[in-house]
Amino acid sequence: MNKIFFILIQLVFFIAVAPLLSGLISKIKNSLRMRKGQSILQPYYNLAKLFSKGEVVSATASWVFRITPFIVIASTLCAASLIPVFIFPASLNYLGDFLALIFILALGRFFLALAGLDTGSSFGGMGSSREMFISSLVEPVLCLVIFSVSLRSGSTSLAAFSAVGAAPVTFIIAGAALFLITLAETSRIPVDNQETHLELTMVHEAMILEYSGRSLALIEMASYVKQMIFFLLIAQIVFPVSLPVSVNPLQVIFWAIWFLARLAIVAISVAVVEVSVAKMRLFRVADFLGFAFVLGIIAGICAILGV
Amino acid sequence: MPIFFILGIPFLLALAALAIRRQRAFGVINSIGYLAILCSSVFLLRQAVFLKKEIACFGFIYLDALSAFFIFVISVVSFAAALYSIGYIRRDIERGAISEKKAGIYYFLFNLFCCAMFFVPAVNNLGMLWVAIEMTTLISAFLVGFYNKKESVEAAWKYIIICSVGIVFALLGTILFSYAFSISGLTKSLNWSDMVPVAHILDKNILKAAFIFILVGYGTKAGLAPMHTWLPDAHSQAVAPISALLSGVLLKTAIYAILRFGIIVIKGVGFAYFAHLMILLGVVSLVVSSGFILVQKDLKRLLAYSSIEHIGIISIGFGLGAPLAIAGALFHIFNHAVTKSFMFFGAGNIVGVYREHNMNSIRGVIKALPFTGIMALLGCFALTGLPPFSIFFSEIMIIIAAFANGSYLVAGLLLLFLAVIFAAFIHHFGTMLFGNIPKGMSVSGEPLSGKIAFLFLFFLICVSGAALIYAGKDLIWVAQRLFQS
Amino acid sequence: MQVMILFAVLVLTYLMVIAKRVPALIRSFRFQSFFLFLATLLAAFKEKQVELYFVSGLIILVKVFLIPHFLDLMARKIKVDENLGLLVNSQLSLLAALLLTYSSWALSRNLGFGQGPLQLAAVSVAFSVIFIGAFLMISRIRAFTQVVGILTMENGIFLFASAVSGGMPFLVEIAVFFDVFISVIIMGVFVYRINKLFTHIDVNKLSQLKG
Amino acid sequence: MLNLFPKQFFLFDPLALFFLAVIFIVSLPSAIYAIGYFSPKANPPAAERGEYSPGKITLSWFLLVIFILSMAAVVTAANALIFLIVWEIMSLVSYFLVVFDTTHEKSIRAGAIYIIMTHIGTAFLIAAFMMMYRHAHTFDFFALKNACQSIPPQIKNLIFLLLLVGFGTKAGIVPLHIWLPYAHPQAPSHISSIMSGVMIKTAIYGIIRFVIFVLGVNSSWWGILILILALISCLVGVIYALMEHDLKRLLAYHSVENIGIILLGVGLSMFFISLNLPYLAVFSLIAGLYHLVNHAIFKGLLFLCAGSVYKATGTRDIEKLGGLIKKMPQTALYFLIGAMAISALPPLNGFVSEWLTLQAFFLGAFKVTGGVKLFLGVCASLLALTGGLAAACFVKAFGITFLALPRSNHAKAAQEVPLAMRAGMFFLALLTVIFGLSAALIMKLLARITGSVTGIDISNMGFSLNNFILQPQAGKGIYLSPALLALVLIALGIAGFAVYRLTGRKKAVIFNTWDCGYYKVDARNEYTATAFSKPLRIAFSFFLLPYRKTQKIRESFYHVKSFTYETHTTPVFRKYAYEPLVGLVMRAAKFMRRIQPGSIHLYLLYIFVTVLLLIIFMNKF
Repeated sequence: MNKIFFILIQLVFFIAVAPLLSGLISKIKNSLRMRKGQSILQPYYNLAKLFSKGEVVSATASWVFRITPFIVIASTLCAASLIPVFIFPASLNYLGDFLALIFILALGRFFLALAGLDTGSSFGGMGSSREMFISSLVEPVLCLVIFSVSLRSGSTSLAAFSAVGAAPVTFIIAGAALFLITLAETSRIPVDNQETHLELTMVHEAMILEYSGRSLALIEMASYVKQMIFFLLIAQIVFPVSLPVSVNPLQVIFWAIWFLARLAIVAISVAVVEVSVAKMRLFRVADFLGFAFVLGIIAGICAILGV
Repeated sequence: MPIFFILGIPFLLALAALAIRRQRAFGVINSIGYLAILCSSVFLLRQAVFLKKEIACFGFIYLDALSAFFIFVISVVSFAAALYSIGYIRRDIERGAISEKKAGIYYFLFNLFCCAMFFVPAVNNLGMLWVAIEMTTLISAFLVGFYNKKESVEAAWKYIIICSVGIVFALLGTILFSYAFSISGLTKSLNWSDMVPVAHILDKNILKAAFIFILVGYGTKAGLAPMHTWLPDAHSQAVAPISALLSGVLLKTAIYAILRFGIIVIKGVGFAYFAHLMILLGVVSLVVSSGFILVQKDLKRLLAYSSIEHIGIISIGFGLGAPLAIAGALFHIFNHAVTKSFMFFGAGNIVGVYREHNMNSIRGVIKALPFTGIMALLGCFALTGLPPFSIFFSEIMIIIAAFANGSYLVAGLLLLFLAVIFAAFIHHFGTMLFGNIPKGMSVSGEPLSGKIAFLFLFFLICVSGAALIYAGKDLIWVAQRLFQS
Repeated sequence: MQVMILFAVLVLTYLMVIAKRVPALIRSFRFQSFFLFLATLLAAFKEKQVELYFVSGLIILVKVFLIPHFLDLMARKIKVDENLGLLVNSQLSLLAALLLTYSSWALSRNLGFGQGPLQLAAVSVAFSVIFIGAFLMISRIRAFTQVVGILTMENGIFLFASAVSGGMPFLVEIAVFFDVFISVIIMGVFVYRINKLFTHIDVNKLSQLKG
Repeated sequence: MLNLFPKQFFLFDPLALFFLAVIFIVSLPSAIYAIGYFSPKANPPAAERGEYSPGKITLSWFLLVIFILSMAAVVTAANALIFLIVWEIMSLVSYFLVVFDTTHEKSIRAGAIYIIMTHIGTAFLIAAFMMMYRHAHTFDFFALKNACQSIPPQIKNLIFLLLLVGFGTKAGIVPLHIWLPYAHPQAPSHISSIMSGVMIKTAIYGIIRFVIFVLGVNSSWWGILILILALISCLVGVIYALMEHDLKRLLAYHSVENIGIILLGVGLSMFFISLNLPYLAVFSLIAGLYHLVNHAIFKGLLFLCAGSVYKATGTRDIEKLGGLIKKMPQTALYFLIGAMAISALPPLNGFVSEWLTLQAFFLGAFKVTGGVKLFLGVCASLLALTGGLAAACFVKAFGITFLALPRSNHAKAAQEVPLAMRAGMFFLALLTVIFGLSAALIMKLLARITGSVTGIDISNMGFSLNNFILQPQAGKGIYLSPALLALVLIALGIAGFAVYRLTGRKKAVIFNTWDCGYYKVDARNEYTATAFSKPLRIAFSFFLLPYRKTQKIRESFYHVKSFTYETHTTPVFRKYAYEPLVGLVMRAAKFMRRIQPGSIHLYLLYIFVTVLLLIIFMNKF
């Protein structure tokens, strides 16, 4: 029974911390641009506002549009429950392993794209077409990252690869490849722009254009959680630390601080990249992800060489 | 003795054909006559093959298992042709293509032609064999040129000239055989039964030269590749039942003649010589016929070229020499005779209704002639060797034998060209049978007798595959006896 | 004596090759058959077989009188002009005939035919008559020459049969003669039909049936 | 000497029974579906379709029964000759079914291409069987199996290549897949569902039976060759499917892709057998077989749904459809379930088998040494790419066909299909879910089947922890439990719904889609399939070689009346491989026609020359 209790804690932790990350990134971006910008807690305010607002649903939409928010939040939280954060020694990994994680996230994205098409507006169609294009090119890179990372431990389970000793070069390159994918998946600048509603640039935003009120809140929450999942994976790969064995308080506190510090580092690096890079043309994204694919292969080669 | 019925009845029917005026009644009598011939040939087959008894009388007639088998094949196809020609000739008369008197002449020539063909496997003397084959050529020349149109006269002329030249070379070969006989100091007689036991002491060189003349001579009659040029013209211009007889059986009588001489040569010179020649000519005719079938425009010429292809397969079968291959070739002779005449009857119906030989302007046969359309489709699959039908079994036997004695090249070529020809047939028949009826055409049926002929042959096509399991051992016995005896 | 006959047959065959008009062709065929009759007579005399006399009688009856007369009758009935229409002009065809004679001599020599020089000569003349008959059919336009060509080839075969191996069994000889006569009549019927339908008997114009 | 007469006609070993089960799983619902498909009330007057006369319907039932029986006979044949005969009968009957509505010119051409390609494939099979017969002198499988050990290696390689080409034409592996997108869509829908679902699997049965069981794998390049071909099939199949607008052709291309995935499993197991890693060989063959049965189910379901769409609207072109989910809710639901399964989304069966295949790649990579590790890793990533592209393709297919507003009055006039058709679809949709959730049980069953085929003893190999959790490698901590996954997803979904329900009081307001404020949104400005697949067309333009033509039709110099935009992709294989080959053959045949010009002199010359040549070269023979 305590396993389920731990999972609930983990989900609550994810829901609580995820918006903070987005707030942190936008804060850093604005400060780099010498502007005051919105406060770190702005995402929380947005969510609160959305939850209280009324909802407008398009006439042409079918039940797919109505059900999508719940499927998206469910799949993202399920993916989150797989990540080994709080649960010692093994997370709820009877559910699936790192490979299954890809497919679970794909479920959410599939329904989001359908919802985009369902409203009948060209923005939704444009968004889902671009989203599926980018995500289909992301999956092979993700697969290569898993391959190179799990080669040493000999198993693709999420808990395993964190427990094994350092293989600096492989993990650095795999982390870099995963970083590029994160930019694509969480609609960061080089691939997609979160803030604007300009139809030329938006990908993720275009799909959820028709959503409003509480459904929009759920979907926003899901995207924050997904972003946190990816940040956690990068952190775990680049700064591998094995889960604390003993339960004495001092070590737990040190582990917690180091855990949040890694997250912050990744968030800062994402913010820095967002500020310093201009948005790419959509068809250049194929080459961008091609570069990530090559990085993945190099990571694979390093893993095979055991370096 | 059944042999008298087989040789006598066509002769009597020929005379009756001139006497009886009303053509419809004669058609039925004709079919009953040939049914009698069919029964007696079955009885003869039982006697010669199953009871393994040779029949020789008057020193003139000599029947062993091989000739009984060929007589049986000839009687099956001629019975079907007789049945089919009742309806076909009646429709020609209604359409005014031929007069009532001309129908009488048709039946007269039909019976003479069959009588001559029955003589070929029956005679013992190789000289008389030549005369019988010469007679078939002369009679069938009139049947090819029956319609007195420009094309049919041209086809008849080419037929008679090329076949006469071929047969002259065959006569030279026969003379060389008797010459080889005479210089080896034996009593000069062209009887096959006397020549076989003595074959090994004949002069090797003369036997080789003689067999080449025989092969080219009777090969022209059989339609083997370089000498096949008369075949498409003759078969496409002849009357439908006659082209069925020509394609189905006349080519086989020439193959029979080649086999008779082949046995002597194998005894005299050894098997390799006979094998290489037969396989060479077989493969050449396979290659040539597949080329023509691919780009063919005329329906009947397409079927004629497919006869050349099947004759090529048969000669490859005999060339391979293993008992399985020879049994396959013999079985293929029967299958091809039955399937090819089945297809020519179909072609006759289609050309009769559409008045058009060119396949590009024949469309929607299944809608216009439902019965013939379905039969033609199944026949097309039977002809190209798809399993439920019998040609597949004989071709498989030949292919197994080819692989078993290691001649991969021949087997590979065989498979390749069978596939090419299958593709061509599907393309031609697919465009022809399916699609909508052309404007101004109405759905029309076929005469009842025609339908009986179709069903009789279709029954044979389907059943003979299964019958192989029952009669397989006897066929193998005939094959083994053929080249070892 | 036999050499003389063989030489005459060969010369007559060359005459046929250079013939330009139909009557000349038929006349030289008639003489060639006559010499064939002499050769069979000589063979009958040497082999002392009664049937051979009867066969030579048949030859003179059928091949020297009946068939040429039938051909003349037909030539007159078909009012087409007389010349044969040579695809290969006569000098070249003569050269070809000589070449064919040499090749048949070479052929029969290395095939090991004939015990003595006389028989070798007989075999090579027979073969050359056959090959020249075939050449005649290939290189002339009129349908007539094709009929005469076939008859010449059969003459060659009979020459071979009688001069070398003393002829075939009697019954077969009769039947073959009967067949030759029938085929000539039938070819005649067809030539007449072609003339009626096509108003010419040029065989190279008969080429609608292609492919 | 002549023991052609088969001692044993049929054998029922586990592999045969498994394929029998697959055949009947798909044929049963298709037969139920056929009842509705042919009933007159199935086609409302608006939809123009060849109506079927009663004679034709009985003919179709007759052909359907023979088709199923022949497939059943193929998988249970015990003798190579019987296998060959029944194999050809199956192709012949399926030809009749493809050419079923004989007036459509397209179906005649499709049928012709289909039967010709299959026949060429069978020619290769005949060659392979005969070479085996040469060494074994018998056609029975078991006798062949023992005799094949003594066959010299290079002959074995040749036999393997012949078998691969023979079965490859029937399975639709890429260079030989030309006929599949033509033939499957032309048949009536329940037939194309059986053909796509089951008939191409008989070719996989052939490869497993003849290469793994009879011939025995002993050189490792066989497995690698199949892996490479399978990968190419996956990628080419899914890329062409993305560019396709005809619903049934789209599904046919996906059959090519999924055959590739199945062959990945089979190829891997052959590779591991040659490296004698028994555990991995059994595991990857299980993955292959599992995907085989899953694909049979969801491809059958998708074709039945495509058939209902065709029946209801009269057209298969998704550019003309749209908004069908409101008119045909149940068909839309079943199509959605099929689409989720084929795009490997979690709780359903497609996900489980694709996950197993990926696991097989990874576990293989961990065990194997050197460069092959990287090869297997890259293969896994390309398989993931295929999965991603398949998801994109089915978002397009489902979204454009069923969602938003109907784009043509055909689509407007659509109405739900009769009960029989829905029952067929429901049965298969139910199976899709069941096969997904009960993965562990099926793993045990498949383990026994693969054990019997590969001859590896599987007693000590545990593939599933208990009835719910899959455990590919004991002790490595790799688990997957589809049932648990479904449970967690549903729980979280309900939690999300509860939060949604509690926080807000006002009900949702229905209003038309945001139209930038000034014009009415209608079907014309919905996204079209061509537009949807444009980014991928650009990304893969090196292979698709897209053709694009835009034209402005001007009323006057200043006013543009209308704008035409035309694009299509070049069919690479047909244009650069098949058409030149056929052209060559036809030119050779035309050249050969010249030997029959009609002049009798030439014909006589042929005879004369043949005699001379034969005489001169007499001693050579």
